[in-house]
Amino acid sequence: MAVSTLERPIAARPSTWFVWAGMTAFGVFLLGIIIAVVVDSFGRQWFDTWLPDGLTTSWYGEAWDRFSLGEVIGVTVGVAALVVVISVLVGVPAAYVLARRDFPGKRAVMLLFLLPVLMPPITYGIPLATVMYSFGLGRTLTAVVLVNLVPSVPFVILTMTPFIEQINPAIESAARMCGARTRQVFTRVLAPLLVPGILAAAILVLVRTVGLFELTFLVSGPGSDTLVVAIYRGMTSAGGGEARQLISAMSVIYTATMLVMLVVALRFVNPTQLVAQVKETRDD
Amino acid sequence: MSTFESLELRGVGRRFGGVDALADLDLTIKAGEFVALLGPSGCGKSTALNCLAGLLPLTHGEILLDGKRIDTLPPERRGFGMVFQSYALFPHLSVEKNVAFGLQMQGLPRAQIDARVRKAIELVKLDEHVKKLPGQLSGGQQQRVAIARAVVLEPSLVLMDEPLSNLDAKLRLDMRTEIRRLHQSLGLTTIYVTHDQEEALSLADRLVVLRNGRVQQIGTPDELYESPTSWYVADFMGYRNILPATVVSTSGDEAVVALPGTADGGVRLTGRAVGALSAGDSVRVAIRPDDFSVSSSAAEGLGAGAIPGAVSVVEYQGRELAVGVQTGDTMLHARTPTAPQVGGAVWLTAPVERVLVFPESLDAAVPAEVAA
Amino acid sequence: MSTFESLELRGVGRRFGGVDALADLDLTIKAGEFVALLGPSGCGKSTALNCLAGLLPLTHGEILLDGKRIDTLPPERRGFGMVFQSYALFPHLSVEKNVAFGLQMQGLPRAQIDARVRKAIELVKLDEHVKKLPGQLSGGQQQRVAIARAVVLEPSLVLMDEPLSNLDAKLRLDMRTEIRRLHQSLGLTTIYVTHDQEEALSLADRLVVLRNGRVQQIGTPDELYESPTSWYVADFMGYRNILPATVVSTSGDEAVVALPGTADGGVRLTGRAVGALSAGDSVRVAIRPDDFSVSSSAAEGLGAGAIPGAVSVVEYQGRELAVGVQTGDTMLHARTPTAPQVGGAVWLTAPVERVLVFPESLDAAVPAEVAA
Amino acid sequence: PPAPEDGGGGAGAAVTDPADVPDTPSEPVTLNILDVAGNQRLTEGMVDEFVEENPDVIESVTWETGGAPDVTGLVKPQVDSGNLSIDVVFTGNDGLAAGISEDLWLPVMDDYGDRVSNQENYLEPAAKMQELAQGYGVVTTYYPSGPLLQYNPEVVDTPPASPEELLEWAEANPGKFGYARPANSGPGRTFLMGLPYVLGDEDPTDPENGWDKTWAYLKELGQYVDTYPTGTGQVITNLADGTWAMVPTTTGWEIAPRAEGQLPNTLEAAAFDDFTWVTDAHYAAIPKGQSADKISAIMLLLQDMLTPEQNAKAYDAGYFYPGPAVEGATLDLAPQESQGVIEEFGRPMFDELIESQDSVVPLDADAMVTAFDIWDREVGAGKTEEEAG
Amino acid sequence: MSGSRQQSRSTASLRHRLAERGVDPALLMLLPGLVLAVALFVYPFSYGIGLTVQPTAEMQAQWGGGAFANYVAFFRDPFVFDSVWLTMRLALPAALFNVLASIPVAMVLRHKFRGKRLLTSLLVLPITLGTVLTAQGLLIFAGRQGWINRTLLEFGLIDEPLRLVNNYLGVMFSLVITGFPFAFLLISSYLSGIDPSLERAAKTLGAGWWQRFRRIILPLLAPGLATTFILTFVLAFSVFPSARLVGDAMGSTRVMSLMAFRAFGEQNDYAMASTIALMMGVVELLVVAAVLGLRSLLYRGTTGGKG
Ligand SMILES: Nc1ncnc2c1ncn2[C@@H]1O[C@H](COP(=O)(O)OP(=O)(O)OP(=O)(O)O)[C@@H](O)[C@H]1O
Ligand SMILES: Nc1ncnc2c1ncn2[C@@H]1O[C@H](COP(=O)(O)OP(=O)(O)OP(=O)(O)O)[C@@H](O)[C@H]1O
Ligand SMILES: [Mg+2]
Ligand SMILES: [Mg+2]
Repeated sequence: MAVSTLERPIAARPSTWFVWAGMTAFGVFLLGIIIAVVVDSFGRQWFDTWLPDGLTTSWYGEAWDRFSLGEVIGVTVGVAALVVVISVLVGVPAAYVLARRDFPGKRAVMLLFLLPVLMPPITYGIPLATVMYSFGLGRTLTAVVLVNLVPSVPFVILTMTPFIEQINPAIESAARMCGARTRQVFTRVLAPLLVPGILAAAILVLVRTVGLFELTFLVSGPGSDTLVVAIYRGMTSAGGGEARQLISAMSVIYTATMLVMLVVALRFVNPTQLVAQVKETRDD
Repeated sequence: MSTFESLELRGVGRRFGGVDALADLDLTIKAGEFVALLGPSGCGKSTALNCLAGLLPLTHGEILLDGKRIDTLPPERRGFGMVFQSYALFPHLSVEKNVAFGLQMQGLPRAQIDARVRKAIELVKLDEHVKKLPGQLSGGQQQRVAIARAVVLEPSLVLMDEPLSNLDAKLRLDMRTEIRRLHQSLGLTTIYVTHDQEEALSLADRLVVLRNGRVQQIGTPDELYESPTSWYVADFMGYRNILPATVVSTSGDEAVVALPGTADGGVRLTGRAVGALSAGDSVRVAIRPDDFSVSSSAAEGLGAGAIPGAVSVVEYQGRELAVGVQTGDTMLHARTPTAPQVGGAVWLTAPVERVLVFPESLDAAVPAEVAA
Repeated sequence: MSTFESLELRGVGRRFGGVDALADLDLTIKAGEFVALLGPSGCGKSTALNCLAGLLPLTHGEILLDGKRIDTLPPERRGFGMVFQSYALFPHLSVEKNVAFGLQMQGLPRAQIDARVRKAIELVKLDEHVKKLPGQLSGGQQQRVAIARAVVLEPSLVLMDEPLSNLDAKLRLDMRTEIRRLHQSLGLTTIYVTHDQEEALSLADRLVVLRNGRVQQIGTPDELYESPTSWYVADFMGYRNILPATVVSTSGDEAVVALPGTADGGVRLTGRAVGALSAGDSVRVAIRPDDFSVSSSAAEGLGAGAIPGAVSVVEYQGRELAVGVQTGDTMLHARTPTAPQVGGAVWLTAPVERVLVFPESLDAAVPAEVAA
Repeated sequence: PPAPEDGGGGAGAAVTDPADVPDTPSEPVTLNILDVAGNQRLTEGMVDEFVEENPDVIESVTWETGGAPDVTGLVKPQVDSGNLSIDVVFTGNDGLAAGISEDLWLPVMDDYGDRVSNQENYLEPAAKMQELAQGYGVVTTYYPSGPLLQYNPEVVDTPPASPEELLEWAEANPGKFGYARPANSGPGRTFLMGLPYVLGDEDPTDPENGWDKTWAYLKELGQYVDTYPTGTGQVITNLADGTWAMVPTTTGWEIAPRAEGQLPNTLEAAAFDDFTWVTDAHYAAIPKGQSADKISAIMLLLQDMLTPEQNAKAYDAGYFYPGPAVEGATLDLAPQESQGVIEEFGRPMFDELIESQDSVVPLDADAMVTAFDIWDREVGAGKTEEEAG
Repeated sequence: MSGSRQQSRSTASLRHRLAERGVDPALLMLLPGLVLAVALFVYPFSYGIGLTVQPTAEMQAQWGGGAFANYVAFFRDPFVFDSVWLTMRLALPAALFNVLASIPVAMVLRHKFRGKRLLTSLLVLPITLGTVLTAQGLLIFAGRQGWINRTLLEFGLIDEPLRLVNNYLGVMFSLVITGFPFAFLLISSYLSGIDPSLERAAKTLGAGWWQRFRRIILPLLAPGLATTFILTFVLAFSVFPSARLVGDAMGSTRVMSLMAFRAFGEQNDYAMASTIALMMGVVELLVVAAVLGLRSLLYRGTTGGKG
């Protein structure tokens, strides 16, 4: 059977080529950056040559010991997990109310949740850090978690609100008409329907928390540094200027951690649960 | 099955931000009745139903079940069943789990749940689909799951909110018959919301016509069909021709009216006056398309009672044809078994007892319109 | 207005991932015709329309306009107008700008655009709403904007994809008449997609019934209504009673069939055979509800031709009643002016020429069904 | 405030009278050491050996690391709440000064000076550094620092013998000389503090009023510097990959990166003909509110660290070359590994220069912040103003 | 409705009246979120504002202005104030570029084609990199001896290595690498929210691809573009690690966050740090308000997705 023009090929307009050229440049840059760091992290010495002279894995061991990465990764994972769990627990009910109710002052509340997302982290990070210190929380894990909640909770709220809005409220009404109490409506009906949205929001919060530098940096210290902050300190510490390869090795560890967390998180997105994605998305 | 003697709504109302979505609804429903709420979009039908179900708190009035107030109970404690417009099936649960949901909420033993679910699913003939998710069912099948989910609880009252509006024409007919059958065989008390008069007429024992949140008329299908109390209700009951006119004279319950704007300005019709009318009043004349006779010569038309016009549209409708007749500015709708020529002149006549003459104002019949 | 003599589709087909959404469509449309594509959901109606419009590339066949191939032209160069199911109005443009869009694309001078836009908007009676955005209009008004936007270009062909499916019952009736009027007064050639037989019958000069992407029957409304060539088409044309049966004997174009599963197993009906039948064949008998007569005594029933049953549903439908009669496993639909008792025994009869007997298999009449 | 928690063996109530502190702790203590100066590399061996030999004094130690700015943030809340989880802080001048201004430290020298009699052995410049501590800290390690120059002999034929020659060379080779922002870099700030002595400025201790020549010189030099990185690491990279051919450095920064392979061993070191060492040291300081047992243990530890045998471990890999703060802590006392590194990568010229050149203590903390601020404005930002027009 | 009727109806109970306003116990679910926002955002923020009017003695001595010495310093001290322009010089072009570049890419990637998933994942990859690795990678890859310069030198395209890092350009690269995927994802989702039948309608009305884009897609996308611009601008505006690591920290990339951190971490002047941080928020909100103002001039309704 002659499969003629099934899908027309992406038109070979000059503009299209332009886009592809740009994309290629971006890809080259991106891969170049990643590969350069990986190569560097395995290089024994790399001065002004194409490739390092000699390969070694010792930077990883050294980075691990020097910065007690075991502990740092533990802190990072722990902080991220705590932040994700708390933001979801706090954010989802709030998003629910914002999605479903109209009440006096709703716009003000929305604005309050929007501001931390819009503001540069430093703007509130510095006063926030100052407050943390004056409460004696400076450089504690508690402070790191609290500080990370500031952008994360609004983030969950802002992403979950439209998600909840698109779930037909009649489904909740139907559950009530079937005799379900508020708690049962939440646990038996809403929760399973919200799972994909919650997971998406949680993954994004996770990525943000692991990657969030500005805020964590202001309140963390030894024992509560997350991985990004530890790397940054390694790169800039006054005593220091650690070997470049050491930083590279840490960066690779960071990215690997991030990827592992993402993959682990994505594993929990059970594809069958996506069937429950309420609205049929017919493209017609 | 839990049951009751009567359900009484007293002055039930609901406002949204200063506007009445529903006002002063008084209605008593007896066990086993099938009541339809009818009205155009936005008239407050869903609001009424949601208030009854407890999904919307009332802002006025009270609801009594056998004399006990229930309007402060949350929906889950009223024991009513509901079928939603878009079905509102739980998309993550299979058909049988959807149906079992309410029974599980009541904490019944497993065996009993299974038995009742099986029975309900048989009732709506979905035995083959018990394991499917709602997304894998057709519209009509989803609709039936929704009904099974509501009736499996053997509720004292079933509420249905335009359950057929998402179905296509053929399926709608079938499901309509199905609902009527279920109602009759299970003896359920049902309140049914729709904007389709045909549906309401064919299903209900009693109809409630709403307009802007207020009741316009309550009555049996026959009463509404034959004796609407206002042109608004008439319009809704299939009187497709609603013509503004002026009363020329009245005698008994007959009124002679003059239609403006017709070709020679002086067409007069005689009809049955609904409500008190006197000469000079502005009125609306309501006539069904199938009550018009179409004739192609003035001689056949009965003198002053015939409306002259030109055929502008002819639609084939099986055994009969629908004809659009342009007369002055307005298009009149009529039905005829023989095809007239498009553009040809015709005369329309209707028997006096089938021509209804209503006062222009709707306020006489109903409370003042809400100034939104 | 650009116009043409004939539009010819030759073996037009479209596959999606190995499945034919449309196959072997041969159709010639003459200027000024109103053709309706009719069929259930998913039968390929929209696919056909999109192929014609150029929005979907064909996978087979060709489209000729006055003998010139146009199937390789992009949509913007075919000069057809289209009205979409969901209207697809530009939400950021006012009514007049929506209507003017196509003219602006043609680069016409401003004054001319304004004049034509005003005319088109008058035509659909939206003069008061020209400045509004689509979101501020009701469904019926949006619908009319969509039509104005399509016809203002005076296209040689107007394509309409279920333009009425989103409207409510009363509005649907009005808009249907409106479309018919526009078609007749502008002399447009129109191809109209719908799944509503009533709509198709009342609007079209010619109907094309599709099933699984293949044509089942093409003909005038009258032909389809009175002489469907398969039970599938009959089902779609309002023959609500489609009963499986077996041929007992044939004589001329009359066939005697036995219905299985009826109370005493031996009910026989005589009907008009459509296609060649011989004794022993499995067939489907098609009867319209309004062709049944309902009588409450066997004596009145004409012996072997009467189907006995019990009234299970009665629906009020204005002047008439719709009756559901349970006979064996199946429910038959009939209409009667007098109300029978629910549960009472009745006998249904139908005139021989109104009983259609079709071969069971649809393949005889049409190409083989696609194995999806 | 809550009662001080029982931080391992030997913790107890804060001491009010120094006389209450026993000579040896009543039971072995655990010590939490905060290192904000990269001192751990130098002294961890000393501490470990002490713990091994004196299990009855110190049971175990744990290390935390941080940067100098952490001192206030980390220690102040603990001191204020009386709830110490850090027992001793190893810090440079900056951290020590920050703690002094916040009143965080015990006046160790006044109260317990007699317990670290080994201070008598201090090298002379180390003794001067000890004076800077105003009695709130004990010098543990010392180095003369810089300013020195490091260069690539393939590009630089003859190293500059004076700032003027350096300027000429930089002018001739724009973009080939550079240094890091002093606020973020040891070599950078040593260069900054050393220049007033070399250039003969009016008051080398007053950056605001007495450094006219230095600021003028740095601005002029800045024309040929393409960028000021915010860390010594980037300076090393630039030198390593050939971007730059000459940078200011210190003894430690000259040796350690080559020893660790971060820089090719082909690089050479040089010094101006006439310059003054700006010395540097690390201190041990004890937060206020410390218990008697711990103070007693810490003093025993410090006394031991200042013996030549122990202090010689500070040679390390040349990171703080030479490192030891006391007389007699010669290289041959250092661990074998350390000796090997120094023999291969060390520079005999440094030892000569340490002998021949004078040394001075660095700026005090306030003057340093002022100097950084002026540098940021006058030198660091100077580039943009030029660029922007 | 007449007034008298309204009067006679006001017998409704409190419950009824609250119900009418939409107030019911479900609102309690908002509480934890509100508490957190107030305790961790509003309170520190107000505290920070309070700090800004408690300048250090030196500040007062140097700049005058009493309690507002910090503000006087902010506006009078060119070393500090210039950072506003330096930040803008980075953030505006970066955000603009990210948004503008995302449009064609999102348009092209709307179509189905082989390898689309791979490409999309490649675009999303930088999210996992983090700013620090990006900075490190840029330093190595785009440094004077990096592969880019080596390649260009090898092919004789340049004589001198290009200076791509430790300056304005380096920070720009890092802003694009981290910001572009973000902008792309957002714009893609806005684009997919535009009902495809609109474009088809435009086709049947005779509009070519450019006209469809200009007249239909672009106006409908505009609100989404504004939102995306704001969000990428916020990201770029608060650039901190890359400005320090791949930029020219005291020179051409002396952005406001660096200045704030310098006051906070290096000078221990919390009051001045808060002032700079606060002004940063003010400047940013000004830009956001300007963009929102522009956006409200454009059409704001549905994109036809849901009718
Ligand atoms: N949550 C709400 N907030 C504000 N107004 C509302 C709300 N719900 C309904 N309304 C208004 O109340 C009136 C009645 O709405 P309702 O949903 O009862 O109409 P309906 O008769 O069911 O219409 P439809 O046939 O379209 O479903 C409408 O004018 C509607 O706009
Ligand atoms: N883009 C597509 N990709 C794959 N299959 C498609 C696509 N579009 C349509 N189809 C399939 O082609 C068949 C015909 O679809 P089409 O949309 O033409 O039906 P329709 O008759 O218009 O139905 P409806 O009344 O529901 O609009 C269906 O089975 C549909 O699933
Ligand atoms: Mg409704
Ligand atoms: Mg379709």
